[in-house]
Amino acid sequence: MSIKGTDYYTIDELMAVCMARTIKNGDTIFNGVAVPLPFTAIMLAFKTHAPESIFWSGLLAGLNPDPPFLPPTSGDSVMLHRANPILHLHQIFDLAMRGELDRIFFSGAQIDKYGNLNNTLIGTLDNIKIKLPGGAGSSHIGCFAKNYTIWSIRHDAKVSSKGQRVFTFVESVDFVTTVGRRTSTRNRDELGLMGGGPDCVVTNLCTFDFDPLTDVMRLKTLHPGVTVEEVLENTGFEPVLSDTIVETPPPTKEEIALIREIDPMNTRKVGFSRSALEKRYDF
Amino acid sequence: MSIKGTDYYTIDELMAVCMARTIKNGDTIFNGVAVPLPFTAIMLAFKTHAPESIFWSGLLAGLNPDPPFLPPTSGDSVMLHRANPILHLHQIFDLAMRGELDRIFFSGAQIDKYGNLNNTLIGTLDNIKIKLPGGAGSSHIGCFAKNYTIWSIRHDAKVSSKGQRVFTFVESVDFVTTVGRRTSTRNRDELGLMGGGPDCVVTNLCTFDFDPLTDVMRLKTLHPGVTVEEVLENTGFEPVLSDTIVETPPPTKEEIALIREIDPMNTRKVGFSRSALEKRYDF
Amino acid sequence: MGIHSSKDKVCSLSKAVSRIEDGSIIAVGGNLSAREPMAIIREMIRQGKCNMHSIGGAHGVDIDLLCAGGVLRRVQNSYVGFEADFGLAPNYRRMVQQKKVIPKDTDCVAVLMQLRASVYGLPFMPMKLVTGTNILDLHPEYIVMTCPYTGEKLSLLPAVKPDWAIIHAHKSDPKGNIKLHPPYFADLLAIEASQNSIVSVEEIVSEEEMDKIGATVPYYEVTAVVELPFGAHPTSCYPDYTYDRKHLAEYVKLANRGEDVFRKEYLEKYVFGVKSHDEYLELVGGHDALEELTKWNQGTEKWCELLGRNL
Amino acid sequence: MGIHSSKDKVCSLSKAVSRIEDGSIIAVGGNLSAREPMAIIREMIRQGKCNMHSIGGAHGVDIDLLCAGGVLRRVQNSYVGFEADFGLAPNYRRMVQQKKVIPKDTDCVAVLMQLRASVYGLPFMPMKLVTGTNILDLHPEYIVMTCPYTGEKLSLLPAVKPDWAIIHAHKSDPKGNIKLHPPYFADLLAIEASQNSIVSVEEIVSEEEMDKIGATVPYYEVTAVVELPFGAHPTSCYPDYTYDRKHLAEYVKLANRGEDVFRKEYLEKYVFGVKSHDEYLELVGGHDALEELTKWNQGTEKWCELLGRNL
Repeated sequence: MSIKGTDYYTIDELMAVCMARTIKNGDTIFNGVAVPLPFTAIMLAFKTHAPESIFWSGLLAGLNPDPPFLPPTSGDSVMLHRANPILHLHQIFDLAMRGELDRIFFSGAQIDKYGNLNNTLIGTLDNIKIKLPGGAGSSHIGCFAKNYTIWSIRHDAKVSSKGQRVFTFVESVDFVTTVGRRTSTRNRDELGLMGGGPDCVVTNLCTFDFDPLTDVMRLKTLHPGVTVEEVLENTGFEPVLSDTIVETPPPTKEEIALIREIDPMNTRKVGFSRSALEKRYDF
Repeated sequence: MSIKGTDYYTIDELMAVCMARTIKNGDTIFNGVAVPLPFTAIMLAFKTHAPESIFWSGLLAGLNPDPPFLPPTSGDSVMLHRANPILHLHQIFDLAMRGELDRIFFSGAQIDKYGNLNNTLIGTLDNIKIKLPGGAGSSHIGCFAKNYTIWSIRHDAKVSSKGQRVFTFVESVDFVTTVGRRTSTRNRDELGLMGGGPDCVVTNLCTFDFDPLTDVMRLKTLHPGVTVEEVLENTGFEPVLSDTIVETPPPTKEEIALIREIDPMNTRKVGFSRSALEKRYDF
Repeated sequence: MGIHSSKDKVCSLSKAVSRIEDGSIIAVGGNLSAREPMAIIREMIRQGKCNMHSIGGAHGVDIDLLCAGGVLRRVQNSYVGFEADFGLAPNYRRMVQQKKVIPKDTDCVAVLMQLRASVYGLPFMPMKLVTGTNILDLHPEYIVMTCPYTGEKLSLLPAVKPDWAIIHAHKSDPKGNIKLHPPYFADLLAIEASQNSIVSVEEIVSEEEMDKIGATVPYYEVTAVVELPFGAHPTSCYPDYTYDRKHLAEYVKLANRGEDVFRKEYLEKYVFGVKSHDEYLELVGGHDALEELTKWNQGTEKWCELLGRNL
Repeated sequence: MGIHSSKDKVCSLSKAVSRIEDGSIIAVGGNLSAREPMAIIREMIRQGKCNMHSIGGAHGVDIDLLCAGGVLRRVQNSYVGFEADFGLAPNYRRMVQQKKVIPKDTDCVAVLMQLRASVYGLPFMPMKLVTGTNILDLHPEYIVMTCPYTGEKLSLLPAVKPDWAIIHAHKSDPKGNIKLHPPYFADLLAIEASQNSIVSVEEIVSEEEMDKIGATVPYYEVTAVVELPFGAHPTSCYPDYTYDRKHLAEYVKLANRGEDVFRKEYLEKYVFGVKSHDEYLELVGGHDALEELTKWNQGTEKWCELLGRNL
């Protein structure tokens, strides 16, 4: 099989592959708002190792769509292409409340060591410095879903106008929009939550799982060229270091070709820095 | 206007007219199972004094149908003719739970003086002599609906095989399927019920309303040729006698013509005795 | 509920029905005289299923026949009968009176709310207060709660999660996507609330065809589909065919003549006496008689004639 | 909810909007970039509506513009933004940070359950336990209950009954029967839960025509209908037209330049600067520009071009 133009891959594509691999065949999968990268991953899983998975086209609630391209807004009806039936949105939320949603993808403006996510505000409720858009359905579905995959394309530590380093991955979030593996005092069982919470994290630098003892993120694989030090520098907390940190298993050429077919408009690249996107990884 | 064949009317037609008159223009009206007579009444009201009423075609849940005939089973899709939209059945139940259902029609194998209805069983729970079909939605909707009209085509006192007189209108029912104006100990307010319960009764002999003080059925009008004594003989409790018992206001020729147009198959006549149907009332 | 992710749902009638365990809670689709899964029901009887518990709204010949066939032990329906037309449900009535079937009479709204609780993953649903009736004597599981917001009293109804929804529908594809035409009755809710669903259909169409017509129920809610044209007979399946009022009249007449007569003249003939659904269709008149039931849409006169024919 | 039995629902935009009282709870239809009732929203701003409280799911320019126009005091939505494409909602963000708008951030599931409570006539809905998040700090009205059946803990969410649902749909008839094409988002629920509903539509058709195409929402749930072709612009109204990504880009750019710039260059121009919806349509490009948005269905290439055009 000759696959044109697939002699390299880029960070968005590597992330999509890593995210796709968190899906098991037969999983029920939902993804809501602001979705190019997770949707690329879901479509990829569906077209490779997880053909019996079940997923809905975001808030449009079409079943197993096969869109010719991924739109810049997840509210666009191209996400209903070949979907059948088109459900009512509440049918998916009900399914999640029944404990039948296997996996969902969540990101966060802040992400703490336990996988708690903040998409609500920076600052405090009394003094909001940045009002973020909100968590959509992540606050409640995060309590119900069997597991969720955390993803972030901003695993970095920008320097603010005041000269401070501002992390996405922080010791603790300003506001818990979506609960992770535990709060500071109680784990999910103690909280009485139905779902299992986050079990894996895919960033632009690396992938984590969680240390079963402490529920803290555990560094598992490094993307090509990334060092442990680089991860630690860009992480506002001290992650657990796995005994065997390896390089992130590379994508296959077929996976990369599929990704480019799934998302010909490259909407999955939105939000990445130009320099990150310009870096080409060889197979 | 020349109206063919309408120089007389029969008991089923008189009852349909009386039942129709319990509907106010703009009322929301539902009627479920076993429905020829109430449906005749509802269609008649809609085509005469209550054109802005809202009603659903029974358990098929079509809005404001205009069927070319009334079928022998209320599950038949002729009841969806010209209905638009066809709703989900639960939308009507929800509306009733919101307190937005103005009127519904209920009958009973036994009916007591307070309007409690029995459609569940004759005998006791431990010793069921006759298992009746059940109340469909009447048990709960009877708690919620603003008001309901009781109707019965069996206002009589048949003599059983043991020589006992068996009443439809009884002192107290064997089993309360649908609660009336009150139980023996508490009225609806004391029970905490949302809806107002029955406010009128249409039978093959007469019409009742309810005495506001005692909540007991109060004889209001007598159908042509019926006497107070005949009503009392066929009623297993002592109804309140209104100060001014009058003859039931007759139907108009137009009403009768409409009824025959609404129900050309005469399904409304099912269940009446032959002798009752043969009796012709002049205008 | 229950996620049935397999994409091959097509099944034989006997194999599909063999999966239903004795003692199951079943939600039977359709309503009164309409779109009841009668072919599945006949197969359940043939396979000797027993001790089941039905939950549902206003039904007729389906529940009555399940009683006669010894399948049901508890009937938690809001209505079982033949309306004004043919009156009481003779087998249901007889078996309840003989204490062979336990009546758990319920209300249409209760069924709705109890199935909703299952759909929403909840142990119960609250409901505006119901009281003053003896239906509550049959349902000690209802609890009265004082609302912490308003102080008003509410009734709590526990979730009912059927093990099986048993449905007759118009079309499916091989994956199990289902096309259902209105009226839906409580079928969509029953499928969503049930752990498993068997759906018999008039026709299995290709996935491409289903994409064109648009499904009503997603395939992952469906355990098995069985192609059974006229599978609702003697009930209707509009717009395909109306109900067979003549057959129902015969049914009720035989049932009213007692258990033995009904067993010998109805069950032995129409249920045990046939090896397949096709044989049943031959027995009830075959092609010509069934074709006649499809002619309701030729006009009001024909429709009237079919529904009103002199019995 | 609310029964609107009148059979004459057709209304002018200004008259329909004049009925919405200041301080109302409003449920805005559509979602993110899709089928939001933008023409009604612009009229609400023109009429100086204020102090309102929105309840809903994931939205974008609709809520942001309502904030900028001074209409909203409380925003109980689960998301307000422009996703990865254009980022944060500038006016919403600014006004929240300036404490002019009170954020009552909620969750899509909470909205569903709280509207359901209203539809079912209940003071609250139970829900599987939600805890561990600061969303609960914003919602002290949630109560934890121990289930009397299972002993598990459940969250109770009080009913939210919007005073007005504000919806853009495809078609209505003069009675107010509404035809809505999927995706429905939460619109059907919003209409059922709200005391009143204003629905703007692409086209008012005859009752006969509506009978043919089949309504989605019964007329008695609708208070007023207003015919406003392209009434969702700059959001989409599939299958009629896609969204105007170029206009949204301009919107966000101006909004990011601060309150004064946005007022002067956007509000004064597109909202206060027009006397009618027709004038607005002229201003955003008139017939040719709008016609272009309808061409998404000419094929993937055209669709891509419309959505991806270089800004």
